Amino acid sequence: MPSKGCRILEDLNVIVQRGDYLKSCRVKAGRNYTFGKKGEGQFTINIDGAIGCVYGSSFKMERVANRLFHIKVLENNVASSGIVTAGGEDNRNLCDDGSSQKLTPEEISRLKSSGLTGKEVVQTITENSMTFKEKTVYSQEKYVNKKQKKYDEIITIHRPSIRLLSTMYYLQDPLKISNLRIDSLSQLLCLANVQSGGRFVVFESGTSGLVAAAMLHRMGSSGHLVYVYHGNHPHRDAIDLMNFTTSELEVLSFISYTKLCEQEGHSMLTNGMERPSTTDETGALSSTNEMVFDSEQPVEEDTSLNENSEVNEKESADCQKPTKSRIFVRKQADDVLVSSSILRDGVEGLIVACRLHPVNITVRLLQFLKPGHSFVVFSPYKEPLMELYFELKSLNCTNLRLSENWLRHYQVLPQRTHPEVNMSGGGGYLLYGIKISKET
Amino acid sequence: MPSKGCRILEDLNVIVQRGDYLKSCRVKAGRNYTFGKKGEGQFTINIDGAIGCVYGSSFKMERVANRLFHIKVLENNVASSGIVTAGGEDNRNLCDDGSSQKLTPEEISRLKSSGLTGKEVVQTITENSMTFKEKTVYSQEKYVNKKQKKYDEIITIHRPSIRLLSTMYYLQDPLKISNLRIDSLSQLLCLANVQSGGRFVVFESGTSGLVAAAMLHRMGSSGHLVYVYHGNHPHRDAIDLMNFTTSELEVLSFISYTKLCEQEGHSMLTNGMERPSTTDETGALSSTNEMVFDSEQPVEEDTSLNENSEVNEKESADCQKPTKSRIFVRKQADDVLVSSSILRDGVEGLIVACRLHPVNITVRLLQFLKPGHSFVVFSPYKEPLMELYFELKSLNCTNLRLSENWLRHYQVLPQRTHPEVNMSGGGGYLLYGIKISKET
Amino acid sequence: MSFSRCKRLIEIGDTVILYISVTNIYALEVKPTVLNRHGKEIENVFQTRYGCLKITDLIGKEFGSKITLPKGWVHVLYPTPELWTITLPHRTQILYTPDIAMVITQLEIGPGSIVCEAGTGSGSLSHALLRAVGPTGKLHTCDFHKERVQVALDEFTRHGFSDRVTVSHRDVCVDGLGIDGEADAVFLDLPKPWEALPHAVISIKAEGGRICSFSPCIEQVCRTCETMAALGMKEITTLECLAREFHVKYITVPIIPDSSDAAEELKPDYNTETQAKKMKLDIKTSDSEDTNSEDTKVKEIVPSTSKASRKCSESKFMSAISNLKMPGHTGYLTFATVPPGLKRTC
Amino acid sequence: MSFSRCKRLIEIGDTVILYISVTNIYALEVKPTVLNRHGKEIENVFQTRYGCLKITDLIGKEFGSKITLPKGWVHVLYPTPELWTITLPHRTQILYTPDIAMVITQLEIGPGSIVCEAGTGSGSLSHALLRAVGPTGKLHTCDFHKERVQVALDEFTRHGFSDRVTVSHRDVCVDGLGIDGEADAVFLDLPKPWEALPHAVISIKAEGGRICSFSPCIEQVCRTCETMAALGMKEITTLECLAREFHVKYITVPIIPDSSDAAEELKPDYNTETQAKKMKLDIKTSDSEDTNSEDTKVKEIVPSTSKASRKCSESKFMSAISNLKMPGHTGYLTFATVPPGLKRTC
Repeated sequence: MPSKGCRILEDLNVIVQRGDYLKSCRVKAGRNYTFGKKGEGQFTINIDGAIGCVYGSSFKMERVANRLFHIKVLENNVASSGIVTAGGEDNRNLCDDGSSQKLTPEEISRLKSSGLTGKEVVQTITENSMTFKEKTVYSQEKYVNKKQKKYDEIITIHRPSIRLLSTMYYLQDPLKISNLRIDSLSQLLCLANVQSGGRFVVFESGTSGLVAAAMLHRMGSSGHLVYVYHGNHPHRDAIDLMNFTTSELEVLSFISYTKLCEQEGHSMLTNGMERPSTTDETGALSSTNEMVFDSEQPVEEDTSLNENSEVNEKESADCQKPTKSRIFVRKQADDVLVSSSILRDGVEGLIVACRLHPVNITVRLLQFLKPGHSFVVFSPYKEPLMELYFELKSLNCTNLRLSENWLRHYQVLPQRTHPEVNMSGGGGYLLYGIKISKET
Repeated sequence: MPSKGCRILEDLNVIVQRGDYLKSCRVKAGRNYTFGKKGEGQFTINIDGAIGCVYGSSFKMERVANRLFHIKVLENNVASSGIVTAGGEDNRNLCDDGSSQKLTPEEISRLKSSGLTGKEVVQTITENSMTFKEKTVYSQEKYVNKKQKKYDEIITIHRPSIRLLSTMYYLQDPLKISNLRIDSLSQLLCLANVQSGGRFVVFESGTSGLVAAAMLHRMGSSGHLVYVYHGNHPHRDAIDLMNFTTSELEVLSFISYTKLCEQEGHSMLTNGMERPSTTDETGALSSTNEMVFDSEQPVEEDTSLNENSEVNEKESADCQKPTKSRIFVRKQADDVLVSSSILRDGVEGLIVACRLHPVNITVRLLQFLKPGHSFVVFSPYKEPLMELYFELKSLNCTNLRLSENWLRHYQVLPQRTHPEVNMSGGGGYLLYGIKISKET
Repeated sequence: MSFSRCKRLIEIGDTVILYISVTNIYALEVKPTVLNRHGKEIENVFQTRYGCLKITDLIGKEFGSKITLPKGWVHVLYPTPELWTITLPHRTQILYTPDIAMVITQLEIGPGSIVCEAGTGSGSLSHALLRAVGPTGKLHTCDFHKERVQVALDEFTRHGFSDRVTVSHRDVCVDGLGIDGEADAVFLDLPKPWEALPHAVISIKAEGGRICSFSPCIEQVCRTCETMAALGMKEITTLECLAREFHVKYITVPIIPDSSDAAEELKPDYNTETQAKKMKLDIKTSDSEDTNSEDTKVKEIVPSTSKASRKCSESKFMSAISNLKMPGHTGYLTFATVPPGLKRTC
Repeated sequence: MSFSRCKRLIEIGDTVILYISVTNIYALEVKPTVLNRHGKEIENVFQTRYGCLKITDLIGKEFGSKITLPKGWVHVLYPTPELWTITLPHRTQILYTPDIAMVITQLEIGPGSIVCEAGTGSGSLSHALLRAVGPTGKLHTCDFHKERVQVALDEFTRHGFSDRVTVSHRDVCVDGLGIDGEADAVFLDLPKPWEALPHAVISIKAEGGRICSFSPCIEQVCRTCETMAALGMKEITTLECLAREFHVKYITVPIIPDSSDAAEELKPDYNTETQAKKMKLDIKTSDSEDTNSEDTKVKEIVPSTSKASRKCSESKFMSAISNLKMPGHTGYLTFATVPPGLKRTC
């Protein structure tokens, strides 16, 4: 990866990780951020202590008020050991009748607000568990890990990456990204042969801009990516979180699907292989679309998806909503011109990722793909892709394949290795193939 | 399991196992049986040596002619070790250009026909492999196991069981049993609450009678099972292979789906809950159906499926096709009467397993199921079950669930444990639920 | 009450299954009164989201019938080991139906079989084993946890299985299974199954039998397989069974217009937020779905072709959607055959 | 020829993909002549089931075009790392696209990245890594097998990647990766990855980076994870990726008649044998399916509603049928983060 500067600085987006929990935020000195699910899992931190630190650093949360923490960089992370001692041989004498914990829920709650560290809280809880000492070492460790995770006071601040964003969205709500799990996303990119210097087109909707963001990342600052969107404006949440530079964003141009259909009528896009021009109007490019690509005016509507997340940032008085600042490299009208020109000359890869019915979209965009090159379509449902399969069979396509992925995570611990007890049952479906020339 | 006699005797069916290969046969003294796929995997044995031995005994194959073996009971089976010696550290010096085996395929073939034991053949082959000694111990063992399996001269003779029959059919050709894999079969039996003393109905087609056989096994000699079949005769291959006693078979009665529909018109089957009688004919029960249930006349047509297996028994001159002897406990007309009577009084479980469209069959048979009880439908395709799902939703059914199984086998070896490299991608789909009373 | 004998009407003492929704299913014992926390006998009432159910109201009702409650209705079903498995009180981790079904087939259990089980746990597998061995068979189940042994025995008795079960309190790794050369099959669900394997062999009939060990961790499996091979067992196989459940529903996805004049149809409220919410209904498992709303839904899902053809902007299709969260692992099942005449050492 | 730069027409020296059918895909180098086994230069001809293809006939053809052969036709496609993966000459076990795709995302590789790979093997993953690092990045790949190193280097050069690759012959467990504090990511596919892990840490930049280890056996994974944790790596995750491919087709299943008078329609030839054979066509993967017949099949599968309504005895539907035999395991992928400033010890 190009070394863009490896320090956490103001106005950059970062990913905050605490245990399994991931959340993005934009660094602003003096600001407090609320993380976690509403209720006792929620916490507010001031991340001033991270400014200037290297990405990937871990920090200890230090309580400064009831639920407000400051963070202090950790030199060496400490493993969570020292609580598990000699346990019972097995659980034969264990009688789990719900009364084994001497502390009441209220007492535990008070304990957590008392300023003790996570480790101390866990220690107190286990000391008060009558059954803890009778549990097997195995059960004890399981118990401690569960508790410790809950009260863990270490956070790590990461540079946003497609890996982290993809994981974050899927954990927060798979529907934010139409079930596009990291394995499906990864295959989209490979199967469409996305690379630096290439020319690509993506149709993306309902996936928070994650596909375009991932394509941009794989392209560096070289090549062309046309993002065809549906509705009033493109979804670009993930693009904005990636801290792309202007030169990286110059690769990207937007065009709405409606405009694309119009343009095609205007013959601007026909590249000789497809139907000839029949109309003559070419002007008034930016008149029908409401969207204003202007770096001074953040597109507020687009943040709506993000605001739906589990975190209710308004609840915490001292936590303000960070204003987004987006980089727009050209005006909308110019974007349409750039996009049209790239499509007219043909692209080397096509990706469609949406919950919308993919048949007409794919068939239309396929005309811009150069023969011999690959396309990939993602859908959270199998049935529309089956329909598309038959549609494409009768067009000029070859090596058509429909697939689904299994992704299984493992717990790897000494003598306790097994697949995770829960797995994701739905990561979406892929239909991919290669365009071939029309008969000559 | 009831101890039916634990010795291999004439006129009983047995399952012969050699490595992963399974094949059923009927024991006849003096007869030779050809097993294995055509070509070099094929072998002919005389199993007289097994008569009187305990089921589950292993035997050594002893060559008496070119491809004919006699078998001799083994007191203690020998593990296949002694070939793997000190190997290369890794495969860095291994150059696999296809020329590493000094023996020509012809020589190897001659070797195998020379009367050497499997172990000796493997030994000779490995000695002549220039790369064998340079392989890692891991690769060596893999190689030896592969070779040894191929030339292994040990067979085991088992009592037929649903486990072995199910595995055998699926290995021979999953289509013999419409992809009904052992996990799906097992769930059919559990989900329909099949048990001794119960009253059940099964519609089965294209699954070699495996479902009815499995139900009979779970019922012992107590209860009633109505087997509704489609076409000229029921598929009962698996039933015949299970060596059921007459008392076990008395539980079972057959009726054709066509006859069932007729009977229903004749009001014989309506049990009060369903449409009232409208016609009056009740006679001529056995006139319309060609099938003759007669213990003297084996139903030859039904064996056709079995004859399609990989083994071409006619090829081998000294191997005669064993004549099947079937037990028929009553005449066809009586079977229809018994079946009608059982259905009229209601059953406590319903299973439908076929590749046919399941909607009309299931809806029709559901009327015989007592309210509060379970039904399960198996299909190799998901789509007909989705249709059935909606159909049943609008009828009196609850707790409807559609599911599919994953079945994964593991290689468990010291330091070399992993899931098998290939797995079955299709074990079929199950739709199950519970019938509830009509509104009163 | 017996799980194994069918009857039409509910009586006092029966165990019945109360079906409220796909994720709300309960097993109830039909007892007119219960003791409250002060030890006083009070009327037995079960609270549901549709209001109270007086247990006495169930008496005389048909299995499979609908019970009307103040704010809706529920169904009362016949108990089966499978429904018991999803409703039983968890005293331990339990086995579920895909594994249970496989165990019974692989162990070749049928009426008359003699089976040993260690440990009893919450009795989830035990019920299926008891059904399988039938009235002529026997299940010898044991657990090292004394309290669980008593609770299990009471449960089996209430469920009508007392004729075919023994429950004993023992540590099989030390004391063995208490059965010598009698069993057709042995099932082990123990932290260290390899310690119990020599005892398992002793319990098996001289003519041979089948053994299964269930373990969640692969290290346990490795050690088990090694011991099985060392003891001379055959056909050693390890496998994993996972059931993937689908939600069957009609899905509607928008077809975006291709003609440029259709662009005006894009209303500003047709935004991603409503789309995402709509989708949530589609993809997410409808955990809160209940019998009552299920019935009303059936009416909704009839394809309205007229609407679809009018707007020409959506596609409706049947889909079987897999649960987003599905079981990823229960345990590994290892099966083996004890061949006839295997030398028994312990 | 370059995998990374697009062109329209085929020239001498290009690597092209010849698509004959779903299971018959080949990578060819466009060379007019080859040496025969006697060292004599002869015309380069590729044999297909549709007859001979003279390689010189490809020159000047467009990528994506159809090449007519005596008995049919084939397609000539642009090479991608994914097509290379399914056509390359196997010198070792290789990684396939589902794993490769996951590795690249999880290692966060993009243009400009510096990546180490051990071992090179057959170069399946290498091609995808070379595409990902782009012209501004670098792949340092090494293998302990001397011959493979040379073959791989030749291949990378022919494929236009010589600007961004180094291939070296070394045993990384002993000699390390030969890179010190420069790499963004390290990929290990070694029998004993734990021995190479301390070297991997040394090769990673001071500001941190990502590591992946691929192992087929769980015991290797256990030891790797243990070593990773001991070395202070973070975010240690083990996962498994499996792709399940479907055959999409129209399936016809019989609907058996319900009315008794329809019974006469049952002709004696409508027996199980023909039924089983018909089904074989449906369920079995059509491995022998080729481009030519695929096209003709499209015409067959148009639903013939007239026929269906006439006999009322079959149901036709679209189905996606999973291959009966699918990959059950490739290997476990273990990922970890080397945090910034991690102490390097070796």
